[in-house]
Amino acid sequence: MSEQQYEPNVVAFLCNWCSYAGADLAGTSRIQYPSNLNIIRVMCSGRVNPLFVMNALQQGADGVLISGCHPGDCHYMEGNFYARRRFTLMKELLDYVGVDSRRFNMSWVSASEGAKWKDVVEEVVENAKEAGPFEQFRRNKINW
Amino acid sequence: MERMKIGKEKFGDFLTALDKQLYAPQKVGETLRFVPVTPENKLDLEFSNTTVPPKSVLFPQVETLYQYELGKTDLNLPDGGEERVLVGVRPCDARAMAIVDNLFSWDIDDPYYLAKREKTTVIGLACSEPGMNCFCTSVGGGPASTEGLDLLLTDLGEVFLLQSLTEKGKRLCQEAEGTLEQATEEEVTSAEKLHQEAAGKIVRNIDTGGISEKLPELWDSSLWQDVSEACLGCGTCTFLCPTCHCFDIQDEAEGLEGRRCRVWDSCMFSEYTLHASGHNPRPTRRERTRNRVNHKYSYFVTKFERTACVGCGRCINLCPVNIDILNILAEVIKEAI
Amino acid sequence: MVDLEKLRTVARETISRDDVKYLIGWRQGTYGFRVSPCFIKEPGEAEQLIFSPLCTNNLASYLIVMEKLPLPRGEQPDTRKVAVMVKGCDSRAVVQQLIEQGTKREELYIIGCPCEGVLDLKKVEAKFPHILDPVTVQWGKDKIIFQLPEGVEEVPREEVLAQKCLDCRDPNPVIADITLGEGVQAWGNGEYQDVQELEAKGAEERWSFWEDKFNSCIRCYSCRNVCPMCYCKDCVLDRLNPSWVYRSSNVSENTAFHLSRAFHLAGRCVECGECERVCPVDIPLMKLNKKLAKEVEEKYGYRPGLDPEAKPLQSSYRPDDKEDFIL
Amino acid sequence: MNNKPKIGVYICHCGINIAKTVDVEAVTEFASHLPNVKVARNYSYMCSDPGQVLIREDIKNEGLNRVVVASCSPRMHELTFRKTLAEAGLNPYYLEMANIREHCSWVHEEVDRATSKAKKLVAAAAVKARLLEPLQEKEVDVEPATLIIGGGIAGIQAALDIANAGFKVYLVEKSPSVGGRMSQLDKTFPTLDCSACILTPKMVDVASHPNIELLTYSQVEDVSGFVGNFDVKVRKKARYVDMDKCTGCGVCAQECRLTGRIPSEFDAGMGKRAAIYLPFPQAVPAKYTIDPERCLFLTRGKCGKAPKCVDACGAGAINFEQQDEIIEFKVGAVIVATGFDVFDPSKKPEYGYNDYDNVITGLELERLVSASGPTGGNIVIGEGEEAFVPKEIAFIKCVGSRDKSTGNEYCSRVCCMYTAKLAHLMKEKIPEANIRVYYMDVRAFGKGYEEFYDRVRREGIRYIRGNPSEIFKRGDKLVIKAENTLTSTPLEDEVDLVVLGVGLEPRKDAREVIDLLRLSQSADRFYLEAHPKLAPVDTATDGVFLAGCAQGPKDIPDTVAQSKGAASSALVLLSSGKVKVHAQVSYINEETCRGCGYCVEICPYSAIELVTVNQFGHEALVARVNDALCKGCGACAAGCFSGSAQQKSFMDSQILPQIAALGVMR
Repeated sequence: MSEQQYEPNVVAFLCNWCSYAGADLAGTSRIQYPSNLNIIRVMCSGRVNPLFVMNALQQGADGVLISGCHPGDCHYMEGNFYARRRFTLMKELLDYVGVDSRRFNMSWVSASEGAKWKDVVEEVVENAKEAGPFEQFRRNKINW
Repeated sequence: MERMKIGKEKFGDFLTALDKQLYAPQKVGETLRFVPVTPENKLDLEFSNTTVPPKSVLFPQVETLYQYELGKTDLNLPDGGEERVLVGVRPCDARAMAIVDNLFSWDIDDPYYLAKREKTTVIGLACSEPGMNCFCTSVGGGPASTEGLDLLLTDLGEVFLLQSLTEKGKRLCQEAEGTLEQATEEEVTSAEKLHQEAAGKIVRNIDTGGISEKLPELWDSSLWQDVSEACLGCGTCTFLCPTCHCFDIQDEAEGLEGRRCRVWDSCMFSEYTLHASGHNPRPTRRERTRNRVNHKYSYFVTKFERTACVGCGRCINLCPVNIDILNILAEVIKEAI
Repeated sequence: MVDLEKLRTVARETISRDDVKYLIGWRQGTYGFRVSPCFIKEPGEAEQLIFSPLCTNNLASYLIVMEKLPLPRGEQPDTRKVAVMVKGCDSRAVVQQLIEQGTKREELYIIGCPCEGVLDLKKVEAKFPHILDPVTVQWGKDKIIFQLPEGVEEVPREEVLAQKCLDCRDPNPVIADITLGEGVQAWGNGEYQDVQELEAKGAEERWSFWEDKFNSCIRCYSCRNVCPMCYCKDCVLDRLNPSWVYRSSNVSENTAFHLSRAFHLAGRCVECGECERVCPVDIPLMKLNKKLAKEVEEKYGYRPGLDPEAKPLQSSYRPDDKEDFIL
Repeated sequence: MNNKPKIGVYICHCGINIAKTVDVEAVTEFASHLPNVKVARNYSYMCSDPGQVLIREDIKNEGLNRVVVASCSPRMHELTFRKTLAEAGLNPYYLEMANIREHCSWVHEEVDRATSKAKKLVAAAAVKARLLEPLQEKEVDVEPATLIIGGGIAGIQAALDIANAGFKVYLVEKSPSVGGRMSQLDKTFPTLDCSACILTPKMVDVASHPNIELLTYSQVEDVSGFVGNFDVKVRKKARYVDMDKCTGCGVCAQECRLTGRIPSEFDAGMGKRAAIYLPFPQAVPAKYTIDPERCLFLTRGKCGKAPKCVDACGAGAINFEQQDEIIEFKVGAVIVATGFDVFDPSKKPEYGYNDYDNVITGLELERLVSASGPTGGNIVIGEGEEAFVPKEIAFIKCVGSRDKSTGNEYCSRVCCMYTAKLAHLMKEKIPEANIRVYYMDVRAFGKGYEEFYDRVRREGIRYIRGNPSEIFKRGDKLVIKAENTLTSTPLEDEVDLVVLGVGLEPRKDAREVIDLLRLSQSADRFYLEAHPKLAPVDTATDGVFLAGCAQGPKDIPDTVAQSKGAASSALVLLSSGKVKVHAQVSYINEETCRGCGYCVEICPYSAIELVTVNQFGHEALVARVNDALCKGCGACAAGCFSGSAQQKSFMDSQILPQIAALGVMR
C-alpha cells in the first residue's frame, strides 16, 4: 500500500457529555471530516482504561484518540483530571518503547465545539497517516 | 560404528549440503535459544548451553492446533512442517527429547509433536566445559551421551569428530558426504579422552538411587514447606526445563477468525490446578513444589521407568530465589533415612 | 555496616516474642554467591541469618505472596506479626504496600538494614566463574571484599554492584521498628541517565531495542511474581474474560504484557530492581519502570513508597497537572 | 433460561438523512452475517411508530433478546428505543445503538466510505450487544422530611414552603434564635421597610408551624446515607434554661452579675448583654440562654453565694445540670442555608479599623441606626464626654470585595445598595451631615435599585470615584487619602466617621458542612452548585440543595427566591416519594478485589467504601459500591488494576470486543 492512498484506522473514545455531543453537533451542522475515525462512546473520559490504548494498537488501530470535557467542565467533576494523568503517563510510555507518538492523541472538545471536533479529527487522522501503517505491534496471524 | 570428521571450515558446506531448515543457537534478546538459521549464519558453538532448551523447536511455546472462521465448519490442521536439522544440541537436551518422546507417544499419539519429531534430525555437540550446576552424570547421562541424538559432534579444535548414531544420522552423512573424511584412531581416542575429562569436570552430583520410592513416603513431610517457602510461583524452572512438557489450551480470536493453540503451562503457577469452582487441589507453593519434584523423580519413573530430569542445571542456575533441586533431593535422602 | 552478631541477637529476640509468627531474612545459598530468603521460626535458626552485598532479594515480596488457606470452621486466623528484614528499597515497598492496604502495619515487625548496595550476580559470576563453595562477601570502603576459596579479592564497587544500587537514593530504611547499624550515604543522583540515553535515540531505534527484548520473553511471570507491588489476587493479565493479553508468547502479546505491567507500576514502583534481576532472559525491565518513575517525579514531583500518608499517584490529581500534549 | 444472544439489527434511513450517503441495503446485508444476528432490517424511520412496531414484532416472533438500532445519536433516541424494548417485555438495557447519522452520513459525502464506516459502527454495536446484560433501575423510597441547616431568612423561607406543602421540616440553627443576618438589619433596600417588621412574622411562623421542628442552639453532628434516606444526628446544646418553664420575662438577665458586661453578638459588639441572655428582643424562641463561656457559675463553679438568676427566676427554669442532647432522625432531602460572614476589615490595616473607634463597618452602623439598637437609634460615636454626633461622614465600598489582596475577587452584590441605604438613613437622622461615598463602581442591578441610588444622590450624598489608599488621624479628625479617578486629582478628606462597606465571605466554619455533606467549594470558597446556570440550587450530592448566601453573595430578594427554588427542588423529591437509582452504575467483584482503595479515592461521589469481609475465615478488605450514590462515570473501573471495578453496560469485557471490531475491519 503506497503512502498516498494509505488510509489509517483510528479508534476514538469519547465522553458522552462533551465530546460525543460535540461530534453530534458537528453532524447536525453538516461539517465534513475524514471517515477514518470511529467512535466508542463512554460516559466519561475517566472511564477509559489506559490499557484500551494498547489493546487498540494491538487489535489493528493505527491511531487512538481520547476526548473529554475541558478541565473543570467534567460532568462528573473530576473524571477528565484522572484521564489526563493516566494518559500523560501512557503517552510517555508508548513513545519510550518507540510507538510513534503521533499515534496517540488526546483532546478536550466541549458539546459546543463541533468545529473543533472537525479540526481534531483531521489532525488525528493526519498524524496517523504520517506515522504510517503499524504492523509491528499488531496482534495478527503472522504470529500463528 | 563409523567415525567421521569434518574440518570446521567445511562445517558450513556440510550444513548447506543437507539442504534442510537448520535450527541452531542464536542470541535472541540477551540470551541463546534455538532459532531457524541458514548455513551463512555464523554458528557459535562455544556456549555452555542455551537458556531456552531446544524443546522450543519440537514443542514450541505456542503451537496452533487449528484455525477456524466464525460461521465456517472446516478446520485446517497443520502438517509437521518442513524437514529440520537441529545443530549443536547438548547431550542432556537430546536425552530430554528421548524422555519427552515417551510422553507424547504414550496413551495416545500427539500428532503435532510426533510429526515434527519425525521430520527432525538432531546433531549433538559433546560438552567439553560443563556448567557449574550440571549434574547429568547423576541422572544417567554424560557430556557425550548419545541418547536422542542422530549425530554427535566432538570439538577437537581444528575439526569436529562426527559420530552418526541412527539411520537419520547416516542419511545426513550421505547427503553431505563430500565434506566428510574418515577420522583417525588418535582423533577417536582423544575424543574419548575429552569426554572423560569433561565428565570429570562435573562437580555437582547426587545418588538418585531409590529416590522414586522414597518420595511417596515423604508426602506429608515438613521438608516441602521448608523448600517451598521462598518460591515465587514463577515458571522459570519449568519453562526452561528440557523435559517439562505441560501445556494449556487457549482460543485466540482475531475478529471473526481464530485459532485454538496450546501454550506452555507450568505446574508452579497457582492457576495450573485451579478449578472453575474456585477450589484448588494444590493450593499453595508447598504442594506445587512437591508435585514438581515428584513428577520428575517418582511419577514419571513409575510410568516410564526413567527420571524426567537430565541434569542440565537450568532450574538451579535460573531460580531467582536459589531453590536448588539437588538440595531438595539431598533433603529427601536425608529425611528418608 | 550491619554487625552480624547484632543482627542475629535482634532476630533471636524478635522470634522469641509471642506476637511474632516468623522472621523473613537472608541466608547463605546452596552454592557460590547465591543467597536464599529464609523463614526463621525458632530462635536457634537465627544463626543462619546474614546481611551482606549478596542479599539482593526484596523480602517485602513475601509479605504478600503468602497464600491464605480456607480456615476450618471456628478456627481463628493467625494474626501475629511477621518480622521482615528490609533494605532501603525494600522498605519503600513496605510503605507502598501499607498505602495500598496490601499489608497491615500492626501485623509487621520491620527490621531495617541500612544498605551500601547489593551485587549484580550476573556481573559477579562472570568475574568469578565456576565457584561452587559458598562465598562470604563484605562491604569495604568503595569496594566489595570477596572471600574466595583461592583467597581474598577486592573489587571496586562500580564493577559489581547492581545498577539500581549505583543509582540508589534511599539506602536507609524509610520505615522500621528497629534499625541495625548506622545510616549510610546515598550516592544516587536521581538523574535517570540510562533512561535518558534511550530517550535520545530515535523512535524506530527504540522500538527495535524493545522488540528484540520483548521477543525473547518467555512469559514465565517471574518479573510479576517477584514484584512486591504486584499482588492482585487474580492478575488482570491472566484473566481470560476479558482477555487483555493472550497467553501466546510473541512480540505483540509480550509487549502488551510488559507495557501493561509497567503502567500498573507507574507511581508505585519502588525501583528495587527485582523484576530485572530475576528475568531468566535478561530483559532490562528497570529501564522501563524507571522511565515512568522519571516522568512521575518530573511531572508530579512524586516518588512512591516514602510517606505512608501519601495519596497514591494514580488515585489523585491536581487541577493544574501538565497537559501540553492535549489538543 | 437459554440466553443465547439473538440479535436484531435495525438500520434507519432517517428519510434520506442516512440513506443518501449510506447504502442501507449493503449495511443490512453485512449485518445479517454478523455473529448471533438473527434478523437485520432497514426502515425509513425507526423512531416512528411503525418502526418501533417492527422491533417489537421481531422480539415476539423471532425471539430476539438483543437489539441494535443504527440510526441517529443515542443522545437523541436511546430512551425511545429502550421504551420500545421494555414494551415488548425485553430488558431496556439489551439495546445498543450505532450512530450512523451524526457521526457518519452527515459528516461524510462519499457513499462507499460512509457505507463502510457504517458497517464498522454496526459491527461494533453488534459485538457489544452480544455481551449486554440486563439491568434493573432500582427505586428507593424517600423519607418525607427535610433537614434545613441555618435559620436565617433563607432557611426560614424554605422551611415554611416545605412545611406548608405538608412535609416535615427539621430547621437547625446554631445560635439561640432564628432570624440570622436579616434580623440585625434596620431597614431593607430599596423599599426601606423595617427589616424586623417583615421578618418577625415569618420567625414566629416557623416556631409555631405544626410541620416544623425548630432546633435552635443546635448543630448538625453527622449526616450519613444518600438521597431520600439521610440519617441525621443533631446536638442540642444545653441552654441551662428549661425551655418549657422559661417565660422570657428577663428578670434573670437584669439580676445577672455580668449584666451589661458582655459584648452582644447581635449588636455586632456595639451593645452589651448579660451571661444569661436573649439575643434580641424579638428573638424566637423567646427563651433565655446561659452563655457557658461567660457564666461565672459554669466557668468557675461559683457565682457569689448562689447564682442570682436562680433566685430571680420565678418559674424556676434555670437548670445548671442540663446536658447536651443528641437527636437523631431521618430525612429525604437537605437544604444548606448557612449564610455568610461579614469581611473582617482588620485584614485591611490601611483603613485603621482596629485603631480608631470612628472607623466602623456597615453592619455596626446598622445596629447604631436601629431603634432597637444599643443607642436607641441615635448616632453617637464614642462614650461619655468623648461621645459626639458625626457631621462629616464617609462610606468606603468594596472593602474585602473585588480585591485580590484579600483573596476575594468576587463582588459581594449588596454593599452598593446597603451603603446607599445607610447613607440615606444617616442623612435622615443627621440632616446637616456631609456624606460622601468612595466607590469603584456602583452596581444597582436589582428592581428599584437604580432609582434608589438616584434618589440618594439627589438627597445630597456625594459619590467620589476612587478607592481610599489610607486612613489616618490628624487632630480629632480622620483623614482619608484617596484619588478622585474621574478628575484624577489626589485628595485628603477630613471626616468624623468612616463606614466600611464590608463585603460578604463564606462562613469560617464552611468546612464542617462540606465534610458533613460531601459538598465542594467554588473558587470563591462558597459552596459549589451542580451547574452554575442550569442547576444553581442543586449540589453534586443528590438530595442536597443550596439556599441563600451559602452559595454566594445575594440580596434578600434573590435569597428568598433561591430558597423557594431549593424548597421546590426538595418537594419534587419528597412528593414523588421515590427516587430512581441510575442503572449503569459501577460494581466491584469482591472475589478479585484486593482492597487497595484506589477506587474509593477516585470516586467523585464517595459512592465506594472499603468494607471488611470474611473470606474463608480470614478478614479481608474489599471495596463496595453504594448504587444510590454512584452516578456511573466509570472512573473507578479505569483506575482498578485488577479489573474488579466495572461499570455496568461499559464493562471491559464489552468494550474490548468493540475495539476489536473497529480495529480489525479496515
